Amino acid sequence: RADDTGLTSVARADLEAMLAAHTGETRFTPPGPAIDPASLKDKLIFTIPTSTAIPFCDVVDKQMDEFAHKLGIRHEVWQTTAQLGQWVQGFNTAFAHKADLINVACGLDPATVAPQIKEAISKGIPVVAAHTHANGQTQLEDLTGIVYGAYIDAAKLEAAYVILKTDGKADVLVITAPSTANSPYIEKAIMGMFKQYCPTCKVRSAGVNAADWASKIGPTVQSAILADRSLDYVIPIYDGMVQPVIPAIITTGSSARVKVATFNNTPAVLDMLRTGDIVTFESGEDTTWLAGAILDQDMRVLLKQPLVKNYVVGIRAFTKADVAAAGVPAKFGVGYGDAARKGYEALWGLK
Amino acid sequence: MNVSGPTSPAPREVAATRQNAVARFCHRFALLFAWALTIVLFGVLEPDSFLQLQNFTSIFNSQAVLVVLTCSLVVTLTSSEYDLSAASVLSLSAMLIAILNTQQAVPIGWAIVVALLAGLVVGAINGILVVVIGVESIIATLGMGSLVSGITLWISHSNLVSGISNTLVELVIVPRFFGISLGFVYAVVIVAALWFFLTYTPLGRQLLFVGRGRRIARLSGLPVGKLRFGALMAGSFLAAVAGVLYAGTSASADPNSGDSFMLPAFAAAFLGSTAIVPGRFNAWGSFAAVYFLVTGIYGLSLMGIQVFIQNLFYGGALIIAVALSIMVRRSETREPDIAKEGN
Amino acid sequence: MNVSGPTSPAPREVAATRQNAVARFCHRFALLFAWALTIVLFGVLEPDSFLQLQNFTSIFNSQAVLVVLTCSLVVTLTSSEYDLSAASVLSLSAMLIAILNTQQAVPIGWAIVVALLAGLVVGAINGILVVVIGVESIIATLGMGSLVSGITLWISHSNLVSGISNTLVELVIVPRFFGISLGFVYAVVIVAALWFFLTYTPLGRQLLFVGRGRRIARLSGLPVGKLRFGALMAGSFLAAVAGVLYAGTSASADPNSGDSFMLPAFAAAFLGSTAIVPGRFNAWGSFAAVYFLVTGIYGLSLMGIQVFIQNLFYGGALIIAVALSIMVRRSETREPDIAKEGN
Amino acid sequence: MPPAIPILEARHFSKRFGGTTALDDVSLTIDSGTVHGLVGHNGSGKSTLIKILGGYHAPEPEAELIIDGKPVRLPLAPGLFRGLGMAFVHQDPGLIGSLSVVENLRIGAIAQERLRPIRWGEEARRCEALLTEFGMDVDPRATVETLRPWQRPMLAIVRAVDEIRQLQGETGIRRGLLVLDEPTANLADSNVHQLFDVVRRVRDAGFGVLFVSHDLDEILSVTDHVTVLRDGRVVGSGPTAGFVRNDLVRLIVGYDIPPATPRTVETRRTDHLVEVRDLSGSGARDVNLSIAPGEILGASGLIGSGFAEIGPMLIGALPVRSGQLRLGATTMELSVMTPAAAIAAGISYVPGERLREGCIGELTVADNVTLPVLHRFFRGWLRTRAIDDHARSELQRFGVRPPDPTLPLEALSGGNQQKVLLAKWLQLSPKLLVLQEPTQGVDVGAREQIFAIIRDFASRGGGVLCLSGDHEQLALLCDRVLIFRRGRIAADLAGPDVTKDRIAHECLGSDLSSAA
Ligand SMILES: Nc1ncnc2c1ncn2[C@@H]1O[C@H](COP(=O)(O)OP(=O)(O)OP(=O)(O)O)[C@@H](O)[C@H]1O
Ligand SMILES: Nc1ncnc2c1ncn2[C@@H]1O[C@H](COP(=O)(O)OP(=O)(O)OP(=O)(O)O)[C@@H](O)[C@H]1O
Ligand SMILES: [Mg+2]
Ligand SMILES: [Mg+2]
Repeated sequence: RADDTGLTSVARADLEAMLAAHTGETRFTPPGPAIDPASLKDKLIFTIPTSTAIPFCDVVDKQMDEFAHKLGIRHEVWQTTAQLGQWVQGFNTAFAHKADLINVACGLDPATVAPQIKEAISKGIPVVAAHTHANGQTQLEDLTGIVYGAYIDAAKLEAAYVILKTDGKADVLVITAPSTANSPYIEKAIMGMFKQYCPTCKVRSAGVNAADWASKIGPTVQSAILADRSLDYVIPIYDGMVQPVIPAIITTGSSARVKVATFNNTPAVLDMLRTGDIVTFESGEDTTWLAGAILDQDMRVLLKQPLVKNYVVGIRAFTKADVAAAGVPAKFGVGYGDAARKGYEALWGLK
Repeated sequence: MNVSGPTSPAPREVAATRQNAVARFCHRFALLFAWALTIVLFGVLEPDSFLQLQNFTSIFNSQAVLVVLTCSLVVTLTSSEYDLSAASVLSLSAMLIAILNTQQAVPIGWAIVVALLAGLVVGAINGILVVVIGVESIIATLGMGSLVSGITLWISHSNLVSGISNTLVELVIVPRFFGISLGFVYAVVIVAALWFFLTYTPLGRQLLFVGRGRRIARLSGLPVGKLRFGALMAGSFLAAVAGVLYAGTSASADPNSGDSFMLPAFAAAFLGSTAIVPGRFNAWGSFAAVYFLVTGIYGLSLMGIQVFIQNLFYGGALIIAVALSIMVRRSETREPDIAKEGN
Repeated sequence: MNVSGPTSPAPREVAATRQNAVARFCHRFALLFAWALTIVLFGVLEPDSFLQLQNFTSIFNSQAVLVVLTCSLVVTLTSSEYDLSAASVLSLSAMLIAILNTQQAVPIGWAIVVALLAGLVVGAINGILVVVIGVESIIATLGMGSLVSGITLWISHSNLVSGISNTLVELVIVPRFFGISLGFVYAVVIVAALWFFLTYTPLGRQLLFVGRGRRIARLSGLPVGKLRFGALMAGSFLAAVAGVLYAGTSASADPNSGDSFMLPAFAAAFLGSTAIVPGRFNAWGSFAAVYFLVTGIYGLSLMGIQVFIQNLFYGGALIIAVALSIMVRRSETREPDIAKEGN
Repeated sequence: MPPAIPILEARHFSKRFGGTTALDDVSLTIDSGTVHGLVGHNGSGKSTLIKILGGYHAPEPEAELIIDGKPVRLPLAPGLFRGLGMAFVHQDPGLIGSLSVVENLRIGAIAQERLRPIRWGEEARRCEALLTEFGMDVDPRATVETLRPWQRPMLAIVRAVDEIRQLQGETGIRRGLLVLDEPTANLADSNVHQLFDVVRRVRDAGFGVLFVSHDLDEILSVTDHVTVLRDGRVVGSGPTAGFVRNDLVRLIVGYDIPPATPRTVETRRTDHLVEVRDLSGSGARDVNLSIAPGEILGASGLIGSGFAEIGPMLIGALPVRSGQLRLGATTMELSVMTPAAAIAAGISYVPGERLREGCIGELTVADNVTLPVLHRFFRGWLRTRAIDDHARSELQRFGVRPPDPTLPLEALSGGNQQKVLLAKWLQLSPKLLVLQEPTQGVDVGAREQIFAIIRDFASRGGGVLCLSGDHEQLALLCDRVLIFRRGRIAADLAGPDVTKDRIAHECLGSDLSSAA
C-alpha cells in the first residue's frame, strides 16, 4: 500500500529493516580470518589523534591501550590540541621512538600531514588512517590501510529515521561542515537516501565550519525555521553541532515542531535525547569495536596479511525508548554490549 | 570673589568648535540608520520571510549572551584595559553551572552563585596581575584566558555537559511576552544599567577619567588602582553573567563555547563606540552594534548565502563604520595638526 | 666649547641608576635558563625518550611557522600596532598556494609569489586604514582579519585543499643536515635578519622610536607614516611567508589553519619581550619564547599528560614570566611612583 | 593677622626615587592668610613635595603632616586632600584632552561622589557661568584638546579656585590651601595678572597659598613668605620682604651669578642667511622675517599672538597656508614642508614641551641623541660603540650631568634634558636653529649654560630664531626681537630697544591701542 506521500510499503519495510539492524546492542561479525599476534610482542603502535581534548578520541585510545596491553603490544598516544606543529612533532616522536606503525586517528585528515606520512612510508613505517574517512572518500595514496568511520551508515540511518518518522513528508535542514573532508560524502549519502526513498521530501543543507559552530549555527537554523514554516527536522551531521541548534529551535518557539537527529553518541547529547524532547534520534559507533578494528587492521599490516577492505564498525542507534541503555547519565562506550570485545579476543586467539 | 576683567584673552571663532548639530546627530545615529537600512534591504529582498515579528523576536532572543559579553568589554575598555579572558570566563561559568547542576546535584540557584563567584575570582586575579604587579592587561588576560580554559577543560574532562535544569532554560530562553524571552529582557536591563552607570553616575565617569588619563585621574584624587581593579572584576563578573545566560540558552556547556564570541564581542564594542556617544565605548551603541551585525548575518543566511559572505559582512561593516566615523569626526572638529595624523 | 664646571646641577647618585650588571644579565637570559630548566626537568622525568637529538630536531623543525608568525608580530608590535589579521593572512597565503598549485596548475614558484603578493596587499590595506584614515590598528586589523577569512573561505569553498607540490615540501620540511629541515633554517635566518634589522639598522631603530613616540619621531624628521605603513606591510608579508611554510609543512591548506597560531604567537612575542632585550619586542627573545613554550608542551605530551595541563602551562608561563620580569625591572631601576603602580 | 595655628605643617619630608633623593628632610610651615613662595632649581623637589601633599607620592616613613593643628596619616589616601581643604594646580595642568571642559572642570566633584546621578545640563550651565566669570569664552561641551593652548592652564586654575571657593561657601570662612605649581609658565601676561588678583583674594579670604615659580619677580611681588629648596633640602626660608632678588638667586644656585651683560652687536645687517616671506596659517598672517648669519632673532608676543606657532610652521609640524623660506641659495615652499625636509635643509627645531615633543623618556640618552644622525653610524651595521662614544662626547661638550649615555633620559633633570635636546639638534650643524622656550622650567644656573651654548652656535655663523614669552631671556639673548600681535609682526626691536620692559610694552601694545 502506498500512502498519500508516496512512501511505498516496500520502502517502509526497507527503512524499518535498516533501523532494526542497528537497534539494540551491536552484533559483531568478524571482519576477516583470524590472526596470530604472537610475533608482534613489543611492537610499538603510535597513534596521533586530531586532538586528545576530544573525549571520543580519548575513549577509543584508552580502549586500544587495554587491548594492546592484553596483546603485549606497546601503544602510545600523542597528546595534541589540533595544531599542525604538534602533529608534525607526533610523527617525529614516532620516528624517534622507532614506532612500527603510525595511526592517524580520530578525524585528523591525512591530507594535512601528507608530507609526514610520505616520510613515514619512506622510512618503512606503515601508516593507517583510523576513523578519518567516510566510505568512498578519496584517500591519500601513501596510506597503508584504512579503518573507516561509520559516517555513511550513520547518515543513512538518520535519513531513514526521519523519513519514517514523518511518514515521508519530511522537510529537513542538514547542517554540514565543509572544511571537514568527509562532510561532502556524508551529505551525499543523506541526500541519496532521500532521493531514493522520499523524492518528495524537502531537503536542503547549510555548511558551517567547525570554527564557527558556536556563533553561526544558531542564526542559520533560526532563519531556516522562520523561512520555512513546515521544517520539521534538523540533521547536524556530527552531534558536536547540536548544542547551538537547541536554543535556535527554542527561541523560534518551534520546539514542538522541529526535532533533531544526529550522529556520534556523545554522552551529553544522549542525555539531551533522554531528558529533552528536541533531540529524538542519535546513533554512534561501538567504541570497543572501533578500538579493536584499528588494532586489528594495524596487526594485519604488521603481519603483512591481506587487509580488511571497507573496514567499518557497528553502530547503535538510540531513541528515547532505549537511550537509558547508554547509562544514566550516559557514558562513552556503554550500551554496545560485549560482543565486539569477545569477538576480537577470539579472532586474535586471546584466552 | 570676582576676578574677571577687561584683560580677558581675544575671543575665539566660536562657530568652529561648536559643532554642527545636524552633522552630530547624523553621526550619533548613523549605526541605527544602517541597521534600519539593513532591515529595509532584506525586507525588500526577502519580503515573505524577513519582515515577520517572529524573526525579530528570535533575533533579539538569541543574542542576549553576546550583548552581555559586549557589555563586559565596554566596562573594561572604558578603563582602557583589554580583557581577553572574558570568553574563557564565559565558558568556565557555563561549565560550572552544568557540572554542579547535573553531576553534583547542586540546585541551579547555588550553581549560578558559584559561577558568578568564579567570575569575580578571575577578575580579582586579573586585577592583581594588572594593577598590583603592573602587567599590561592584554598580556595578563591572554595568559589568564589560557589558564581558565585549562581549568574548564579539566573540570569537564573536555566534555560537553548537558542536562542543565529546565528552570534556568525557562528563565532565559523560552519566549514569554510577544515572543520575547527573559534572556533578552536581562540583556536590555544590563545595557540600560550600564548606560546609566557610565553616563550619570560619578563612578562611571571616574572610570572614564582613569581610562583616558591615569596620571591625571590620580592627581585629581581618584583611587585609580581600585577603579581599575573594580573594572576588571566587573568585566569578569559580566562575562560570568553571560556564561549563565549561555547555560540557560543551550541547557548545556561546551568547554570552548566562549571562544567564538570573542571576536564578535570586540567588534560590537568597537563598532558601538562610533554611535550614540561617538568616541566613547558606550552601552546603547554596543547594543545597536550587536543587533546591526546579527540582523545582517541573519538576513544573509535567510537568503541562503554562503558563510563566507558573513565574514565579509562582519569585517566590512566594522572597517567601514569606524573609518567613516573617524572621517566625520575629523571634519567636524578643527584642522588636525599633522603629527596627530601620524604621517 | 665646554660649559660644564662647578655650575652644573648637583650630581645624583649614579651608581643606583646604573643597573647592577649581574642582575641585568640574569634578567636578559632568564628565559633561556627557564628553557634549560625545562629540558633538564623533562630529561630527568623521561630520561629515555626526552634527551634524544632527534627530539630536539623535531621540536625545532615543527615550529618554523610559529616562529615566523611571531616575527611578523614583533615587527608590528615594535611600531606599536597590533596586527590581528596576521593569522588570516597566513591562512590566505597557504590557501592561495594550495589552490593555484593544485587546481590551477600554477607552478609552485609562481604560486608562492602570488601568496606573498597577497600578503603585501593586505598589509597595504591595513596601512591605508591605520595610517591614512587613522583607524586604530586593533580595530582595522580585526575587521581585515574577518574580511580575509571570508575571502579564504570563498576561494576554497570552505574546503581543505591538499596535494601541494612536493617541491615545496622538500624545501620546507624534509630533514637535511643532522635532521634539521630547511624550514627551520629559514626561520632562523628570518629571526637573525629581524634581529639585525631591529638592532643594527637605522630603519629598525626608527621603527622603535615611531612605536614609542610618534610625535617625537616625526619632529625628529622620521617619515612616521611611511614607517608605520611599512611595518604593517612587512608584518603581513612575514605572515604570508609563514603561510608558505605552512603549505610546505602540511602540503595542504585549511581555510582556518592560521587561527590556532594566533594566541601562541602573541604569547611568544610578549614572553620574548621579557628576554634578551628586556622591555622591547625582539627577535631572539621571541625565538627563545617559542621554543621554551614548545619544549614544555612537548615534554608534557611525551609524558602523556592531559591536554588541559598544556593550557595551564601556556597561561602560567606567560603570566609568571612577564610578572617576574616586571618585578625584576622594578627593583633594578628606581622605585616606581604610585601612578605607575596604578594605585 | 595670622592665627596661631598654621594651616599646614610638613615635617621631615623625604622622598627617594631609587638612588635619587628628591626630598631630604624638608620641613615647611604655611600660615593661613599668606602666600608662601617655593623656589628652587630644576629637580630641587618642589613638585615632589606638592605631589606628596596631593597623595600622589608616598613620602619616606619619618614624614609628618599636620593640617590645621591635627596630625594626618601619610601617605594620604587618594582624594583625601579635598577633605583636608586643599586644591591643586599641578605642573602639567592635569587636564584630560579627549574629555569635555565640563568633565575636566568637575573632576573634583565627580571624584567625591559615587552613585548620585549627575545632572549634565545643570553642570554645563554652572561651568559656563564659571568660565564667563573668568572671562573665558569656551563651550563647556567642547573637548579640551580643541581649546587654545593658553586656555588650558587657565582652565586648571579656574578649577582649583572654584574648589577652594566651594570650601568657603560651605562654612563661611574656612581654612584651606591653594597649591599652584608653576601656574604662570604657560599663561598669557594678562592671565598672570588675573591670577595674581585671584591669589590675593584667596589669601585675603583667609586661605593659605603655596606658589611655585621660576620667575623671581613674580615670587617677590606676590608672596609673603619664601622657602628655597636646593637639591631637596631647605636652604632658606623667611618673609619675602627680607629677600632681594640676588639673595634668592644665590640660595637657589648656591653661588653668585655675575650680572648678565646683554650682547652688544653691530646694528642691522643686510647679508641674510634666512628669509621667510608671506608666511600665513595656524594663527599667523603675512609674516616676513630675515636672519643674518650669527644673529639671534627673538620673537615674542602674548600667548595666542602667533609667535609660538612660527617654529612648528617653519618645519612643517603645523599646517601652513602659504609662504616661502629661503635658506642660503635654496627656496622652499612652506605649505609642503615636512620636518624631514626641514632637517635636510639645515633647520633644527627644539620644541618647548620636552617630554611630550622632544624626546622619549624611557629610551636611553644615547638613543635620543643619535636618532637624527643614525645613518652616520651605519657602515654595514650600526656601530653601537661609536654611538655611545659619540653621545658621551656630546654630553660632555654640553655639560650634561651625569654624562652617561646609557641612562634612560627620564632619569635626568629638566635642565639636563634640555641640554641633551640641544646636543641632539646642534650635532646636525644646522644653518638655522629654531628654539621654543629654550629655558622654560630651567633653573638659573642651567639657563646660563644654555645661553652660552646658543651664543656659541651663533658666533660660528649660524642663525637663531628664539620663540619665547620670557622677556628677560629675550633681552639677554637676542640681537633683535620681533613682536607679534594678532598673528602679525607689530614691531621689530633692535639694539638699545631690546629691553625687557620695551618688549613687554610692545607685546601689550595692541590691546592698549584697541582699548583706546
Ligand atoms: N616619578 C619619578 N621617578 C623618579 N624620579 C623622579 C620622579 N619624579 C621626580 N623625580 C626626580 O626627583 C627630583 C625632583 O623632581 P621634582 O619634579 O620634584 O623637581 P622640581 O623642583 O619640581 O623641578 P622643576 O622646577 O623642573 O619642576 C628630580 O631629580 C627628578 O628627576
Ligand atoms: N559636557 C558634557 N561632557 C560629556 N558628556 C556630556 C556633557 N553634557 C552632556 N553629556 C552627555 O549628554 C547626555 C545627556 O545630557 P543632558 O544635557 O541631556 O543631561 P541631563 O541629565 O538631561 O541634564 P538636565 O536635565 O539638567 O538638562 C549624557 O549622555 C551625557 O553623558
Ligand atoms: Mg616641578
Ligand atoms: Mg537635559
